[in-house]
Amino acid sequence: MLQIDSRQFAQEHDLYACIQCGKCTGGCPLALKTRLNPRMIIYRLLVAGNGFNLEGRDELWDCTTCSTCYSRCPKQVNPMEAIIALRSAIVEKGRVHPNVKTALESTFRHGNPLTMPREDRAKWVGDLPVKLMSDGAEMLYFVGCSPSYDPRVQQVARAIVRLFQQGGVDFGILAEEESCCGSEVRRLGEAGLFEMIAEENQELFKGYGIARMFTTSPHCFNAFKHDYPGNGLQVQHYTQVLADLVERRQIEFGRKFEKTVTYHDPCYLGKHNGVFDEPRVALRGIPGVKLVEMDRSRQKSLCCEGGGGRMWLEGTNPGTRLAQWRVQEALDTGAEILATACPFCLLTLEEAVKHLNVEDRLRVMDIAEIAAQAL
Amino acid sequence: MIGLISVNNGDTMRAVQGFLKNLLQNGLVEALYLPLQVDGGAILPALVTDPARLDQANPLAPVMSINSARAVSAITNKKPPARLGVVLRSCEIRALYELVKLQQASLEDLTIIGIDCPGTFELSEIVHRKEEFNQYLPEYLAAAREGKQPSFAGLSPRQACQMCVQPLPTHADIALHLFGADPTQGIPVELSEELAGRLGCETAPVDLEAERQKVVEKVIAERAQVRQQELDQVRRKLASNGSLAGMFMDCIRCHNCMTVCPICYCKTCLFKTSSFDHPPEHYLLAAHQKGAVRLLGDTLLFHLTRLNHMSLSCVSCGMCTSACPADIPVGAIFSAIGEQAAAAFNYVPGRDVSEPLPLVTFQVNEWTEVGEAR
Amino acid sequence: MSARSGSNGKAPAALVVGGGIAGIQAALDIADAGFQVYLVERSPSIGGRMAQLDKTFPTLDCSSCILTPKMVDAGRHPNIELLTYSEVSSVSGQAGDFRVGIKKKPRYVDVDKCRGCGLCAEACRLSGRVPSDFNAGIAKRAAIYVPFPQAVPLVYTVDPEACVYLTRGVCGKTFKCKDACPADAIDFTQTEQYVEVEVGAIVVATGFDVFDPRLKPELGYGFYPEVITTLEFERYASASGPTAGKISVNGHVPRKVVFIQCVGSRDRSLGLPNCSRVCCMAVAKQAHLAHDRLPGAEITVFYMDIRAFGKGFEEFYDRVREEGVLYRRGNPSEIYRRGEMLVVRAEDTLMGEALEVEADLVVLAVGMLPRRDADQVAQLFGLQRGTDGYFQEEHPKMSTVESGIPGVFLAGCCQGAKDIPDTVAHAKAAASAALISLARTGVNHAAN
Amino acid sequence: MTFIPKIGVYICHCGINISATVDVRAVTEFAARLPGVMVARDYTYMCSDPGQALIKNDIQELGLNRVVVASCSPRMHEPTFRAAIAEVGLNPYCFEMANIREQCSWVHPNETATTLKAMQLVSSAVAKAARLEPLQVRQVSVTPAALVIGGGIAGLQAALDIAEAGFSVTLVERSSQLGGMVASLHRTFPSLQPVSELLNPLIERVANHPRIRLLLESEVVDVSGFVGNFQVQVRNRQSEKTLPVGAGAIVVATGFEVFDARRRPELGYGVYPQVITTLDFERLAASGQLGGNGAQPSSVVFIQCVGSRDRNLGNSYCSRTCCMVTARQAKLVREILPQAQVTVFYMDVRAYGKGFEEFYDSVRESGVLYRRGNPSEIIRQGDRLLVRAEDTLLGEAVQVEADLVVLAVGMMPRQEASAIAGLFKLSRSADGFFLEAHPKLRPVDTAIAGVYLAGCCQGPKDIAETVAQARAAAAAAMIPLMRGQVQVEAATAFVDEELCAGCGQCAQVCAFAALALHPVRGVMRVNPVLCQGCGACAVACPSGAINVHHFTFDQFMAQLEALAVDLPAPLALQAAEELTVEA
Repeated sequence: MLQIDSRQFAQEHDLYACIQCGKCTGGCPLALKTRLNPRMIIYRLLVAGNGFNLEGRDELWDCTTCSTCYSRCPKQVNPMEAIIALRSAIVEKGRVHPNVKTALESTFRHGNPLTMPREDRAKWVGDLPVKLMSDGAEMLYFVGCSPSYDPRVQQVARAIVRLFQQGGVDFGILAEEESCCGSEVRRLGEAGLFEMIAEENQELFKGYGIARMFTTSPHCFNAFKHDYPGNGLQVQHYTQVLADLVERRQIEFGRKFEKTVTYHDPCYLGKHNGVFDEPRVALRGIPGVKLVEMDRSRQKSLCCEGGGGRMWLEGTNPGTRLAQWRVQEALDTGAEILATACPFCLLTLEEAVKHLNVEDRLRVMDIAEIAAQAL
Repeated sequence: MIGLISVNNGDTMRAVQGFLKNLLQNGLVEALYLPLQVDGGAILPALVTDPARLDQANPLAPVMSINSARAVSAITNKKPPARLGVVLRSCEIRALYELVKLQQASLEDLTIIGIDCPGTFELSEIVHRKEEFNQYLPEYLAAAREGKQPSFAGLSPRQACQMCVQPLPTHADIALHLFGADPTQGIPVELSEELAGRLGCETAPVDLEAERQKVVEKVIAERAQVRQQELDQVRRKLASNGSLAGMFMDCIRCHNCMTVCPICYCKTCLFKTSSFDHPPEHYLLAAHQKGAVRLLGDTLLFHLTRLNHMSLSCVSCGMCTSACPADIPVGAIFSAIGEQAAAAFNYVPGRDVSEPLPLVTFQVNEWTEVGEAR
Repeated sequence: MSARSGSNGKAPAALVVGGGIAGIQAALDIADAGFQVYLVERSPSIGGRMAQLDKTFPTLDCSSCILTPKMVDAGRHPNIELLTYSEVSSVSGQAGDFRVGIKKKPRYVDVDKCRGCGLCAEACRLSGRVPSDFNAGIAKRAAIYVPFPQAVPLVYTVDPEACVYLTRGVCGKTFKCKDACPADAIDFTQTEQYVEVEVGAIVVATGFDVFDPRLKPELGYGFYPEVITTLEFERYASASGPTAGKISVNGHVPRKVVFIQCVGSRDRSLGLPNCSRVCCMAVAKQAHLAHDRLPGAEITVFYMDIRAFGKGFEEFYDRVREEGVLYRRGNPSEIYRRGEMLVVRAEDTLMGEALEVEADLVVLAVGMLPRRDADQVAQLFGLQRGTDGYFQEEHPKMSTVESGIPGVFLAGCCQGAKDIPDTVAHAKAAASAALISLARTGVNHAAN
Repeated sequence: MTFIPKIGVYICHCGINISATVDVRAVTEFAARLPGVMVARDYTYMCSDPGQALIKNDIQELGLNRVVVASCSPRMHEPTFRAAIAEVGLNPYCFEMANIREQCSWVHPNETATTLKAMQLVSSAVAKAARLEPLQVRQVSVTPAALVIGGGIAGLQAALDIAEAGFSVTLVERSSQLGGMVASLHRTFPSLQPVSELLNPLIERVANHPRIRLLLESEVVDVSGFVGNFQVQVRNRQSEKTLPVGAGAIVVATGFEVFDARRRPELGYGVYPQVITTLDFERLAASGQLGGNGAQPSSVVFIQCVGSRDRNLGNSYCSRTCCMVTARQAKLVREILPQAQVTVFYMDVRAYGKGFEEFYDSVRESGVLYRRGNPSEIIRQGDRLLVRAEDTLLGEAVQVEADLVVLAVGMMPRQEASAIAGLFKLSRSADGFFLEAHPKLRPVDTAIAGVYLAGCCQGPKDIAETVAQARAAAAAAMIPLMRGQVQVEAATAFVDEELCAGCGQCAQVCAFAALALHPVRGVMRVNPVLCQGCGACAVACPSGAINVHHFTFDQFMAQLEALAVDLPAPLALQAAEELTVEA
């Protein structure tokens, strides 16, 4: 039995404010294809009385934590956080989802969920001359796990480095000392582990007296911004830094990138943090780029289904991943390039492109890569 | 309860007269309205206070010189002067009810004595053979007993009677039963216990109701058929080219239909006022325009106006038809049209005195605003 | 009584601020009782929001048919002085004798000469090129205009934002409007005028603004032409409106209409927690009109709670459902395009299923909010504002027209969202309060 | 001597509004040739001062006795022109208007057709003008006092306002105390203020007001008269004495009664002691002891819409207040019994008013559980109750255990409403409440001038709305009182006693109770003060015995025949003629 005191839970998460209007489920990208129904979960918690049984509620693992539900709620209830909390309730009972066990263990051991050795964390740098924080730098570039290890995403990190060095940004990295931000860990319900990670990272940052930082991934960006308890950190997503450089004409583009580009707003950048304009400013600043918008953009952006630990989870209905719908929408705009600014989006969308085998028509690129190509 | 008026040596009329005298004598009513048979054989309605005069009473005579509702209106109007008794046929009672709604008569202190109506004959046809007609009663009652259509000297009853489906004096305080009863033995009478007590009228020994029911059903069924045929025929004509104009083509504008109509209660008919007088040159103008113009005009307008004024209250007594010198089936036309109109308000003239007149009552959502009609 | 308060010069007068139905009603009541009334309206004509409506629920009376007579009455009332196209600029004194400064904006038209014939508008260079805010922007007018044909006063006004002459300093060789005017009423030399009036009581009836759905980008208003507001729908549906009652959006006649309730109401995330009170019935009425004007069209209403609380409302809601309008419980989350059609994403909370509903017309029931300039007005009269931003009444139950400032009373939607009958009742209540204080002043006047 | 019409006809161009599609000159020449017309002129703007001067001048110079203006809608300018001719001594009713703008130039594009129609409209107006009679507008002085019926919060507030404005008021209340229904409430939403704090001061002020006379335990038994001068008989139930009261205006504030929950037996009210109504709850709360039959309830269920939104009971309307009353009571239970589970079953939560939604939010957030569904029945289970319902948001049938069930009973028109309606000649709407003159713009007026509605006798309302509406009624009542006199419509109906048969059909269609049967003469009589000249009676009368001044049959017939210019014969004759043609 996976019982929780639903009344207390409802109080803690202010679920009583809910008027059952259904905007959350109405907007939920998963609700259309899986059993996930945020409104119904809240309601069942409300009517359950004291004891609510989490047994067999697998749809909880469908949530991509895209925060559409929260952004739409007229009563400022946050179904997403409720779902995350329910996940942790399950995890507390030691019911860690088999698929994620390894990821979590790896994060615990090696500071990354990808079961990669810590010492390889800075391999992506290769021949690039990158300062270490120990050498002293104005800003920390928090690279993140997949950019550090995933060969595809490593290119993004390298692109960012080239861009910012060209733009004269004084930044450094933590190399082997860097470890996972814990964003996904938290969203997989491992509240305990996350706290540990957070503390360690805080310590580390303090050690180097870091005040300002930017990240590759919107997920890390969001974690430092919201999940870390009262840190005095000034966190930016790299697109914000980039937009600033572009606007101030700090970057000299030598070449043109003459392609039609459409931009996919990552949930953790857009819906979570309202960063809609900077990526577009950056893209428009790149010579040759013709930016076209998908119908579902900005607040209406469709989640790629990569977040909320879904990189490691299939969910109750594997079916077509949302990324595939998304790619279709991108194709409809006639764009040749599907740009994004999130490692997860990059990977899931690319996978979708392969799956639909339209590689010849559409390429998925990170904004940083596009910009770098125009240098 | 059902009481019995005992009949001695087969003289039904005496028994009825006796019963009526009783009403007067023990002060149940101060005056009685009913048809008297005066010397010379004429049968005409009268108001009687002297019991002796009731030896002339002939309430059973199968003739209807006027629709008595008009007379009752005259003697009760806004407020009756005394306790009155009135002997009425069902169509007269229905007309009376409509007049009450129109505040032209009152039921206050009024005792209605109703009689089953097997049908009546055209006055014009019987006036010349009064003696013969006065002998006809027993045969008439016998016909009533079996529910056969009465026939006098090969004559059938008035068209209106042939198609009358409400021959019973419903709502009467005292109702004399002719259908299914043997009048030579006794006349069943329906009345309240209280009245029966005061009149010393004993309960009928045997139950005659069952027999009566059968007969009544038969009568009504037959007449309903006739009514249907008649009205269908009228409606066919109305639908055909010429319609109303055609139906009233032969009208001579004598206004008889209006004069005899129990419902037409206006003091002065609009058509007797100057409202429709036209300056002479107008007639000439009209003649010039069409080559010929009918004189006097306003015939159709007259009937249309009556239709819209009283057809909803028409009780199908048929006096208009009887009075029409041009043999226009006025009654049937009014019944046909009135029936449809009344149906729209599910109203039945004369059914219930408390039923409000449809045209002066307004139900919310009775009609929808133009543009929102669905 | 009448002797004291008759329209003799010295009798106490009242000021009514706002010429919507609330202001008109309050002014009429006070004037009918024999007191002088100054009715100040910011726009060129009185009439307010109600004039923009097609029909009114639940009786489906034509709105302007019932409003216009009242406007005319107010315009012609011997005790009412209309100050249209004017704004209150200063208030001093206290109950019994306020001194109120009023700014009369230049109309650039001589109101005494203009007979509202409209030749000038026809002649204007910008004729048919300036968006008409009365028609919620779905129609165009000239730079010299009357907001609507039944305007009171029926006098033309030059739109200073649009007029070529006023914006660029020159309009061809000659003024086309001036040349066209048979009454020689147009006068570009007019300037702002300031008048001061002495009044014993003030009724504030400044009304409300409607929510701008652009603040809910996921609904695509301003982005998809097929997404309109209830106010725009009124203008489409209005027989006297720009489309003469023809509902045709973006060139085609809708087959699938979706109404969405509570857009900008009951929404904490926008800081608009309150219910706007009228949208439920307005939508019911519009659903009925859509059903009526678009035979065979599929009509769906998405709602959270149907608040059919007023007299005859529930019955009307029943009727609309019985006509075949489909009510689905759920508040749509977003709208996106799929081919020709729009797709409304929502959950039908009664089925517990997320769904996509196709639509070629989406009507957003935009809520009411306090006027943008409520703060200035509040400062002018010393009014308090509630947490919801509306003017604060003295007591939510017993004194909803008292403002807390003696002699200053609230009427209509400036105190909180209301439907028309509640607004009228509230306005009459304000009139009653004002009459009482005027009667008192009257007594004092008589005394000294 | 016989009257000879001297008519002046004035055609307006209205700038180009008319002249653009109507050949005004032609119409003017046409008008000049019409019978009785002495002069016909046209002008750009007849309503302008020079335009009016034109007319006044002709009246004085040519001695015109009838005037016709062809321009816009009478709604717009009839009063303008009536005033104008009155200035030079012509009776204002000797004026007729032809609407050749809204009804002609604005709606027809084609010039010839439009001009022809304009001519017809003008000749029609002239034909009527020739038959117009001067009428006198009477002024009736007003009794400077008001009568208020009902001592509930509505009646109290209305009485207070009118008295405060300086008029004496008689307040009639059936029961022995003031306060009405509100007195039986405990607290108000959303402020949760004790009702006594609102009510008592009001009662105090009314009871001690020098201009208010209280008649407790009294009832109105007879009403006669009309606006400005009502005579009312008030009987005191104790002393059986009847007191005559004169009033210039009357405010009816007779309130409502609550729905009897026994009419929904499946809910077990009156059977299970644990089932109470929202009203019972108020007493319970006030007395401070909550908890059905003694024991503290651990589960309390509220059920909304009991007797409201229920066609089967003939109450299809919403009672407007129950949602918030329940919300308030539910919150109270949460406060008093923090351990108890509080559930509210609802269909729609109608938190429509100022601050209501916010209050509803706070109630939910206090832990009250709102479940959508209208419970179908309540059954006993041991010493507890089972509330059986569908939770429509789960789509599942549910049974909720309860120790206390509170039924939100709706509002009903009073039993005696029909009697009151009879007394004051008020109409009632389908829901049985008193009918206002117009649901939108005249919410407190009735069809009877001088009689106004306040509070829940007109329909369910909460306290704030009741107070506002009561003050609205007060304002309406003050107007005639302050003016000191009322104008009597001159265009009223009149009866031709020669023709009238006294059938009373006219009286039945009269919305203003202006017609009555003369007891002796047996004919109908019109009370010109009550009559509003609507003409319904004239239509209803089969003998054509009723006419309306200024809209008589002759005038109408003349207008119609003038309209039918292309038909040489009068309409009536036309019909007759058709007959010869058809047959």
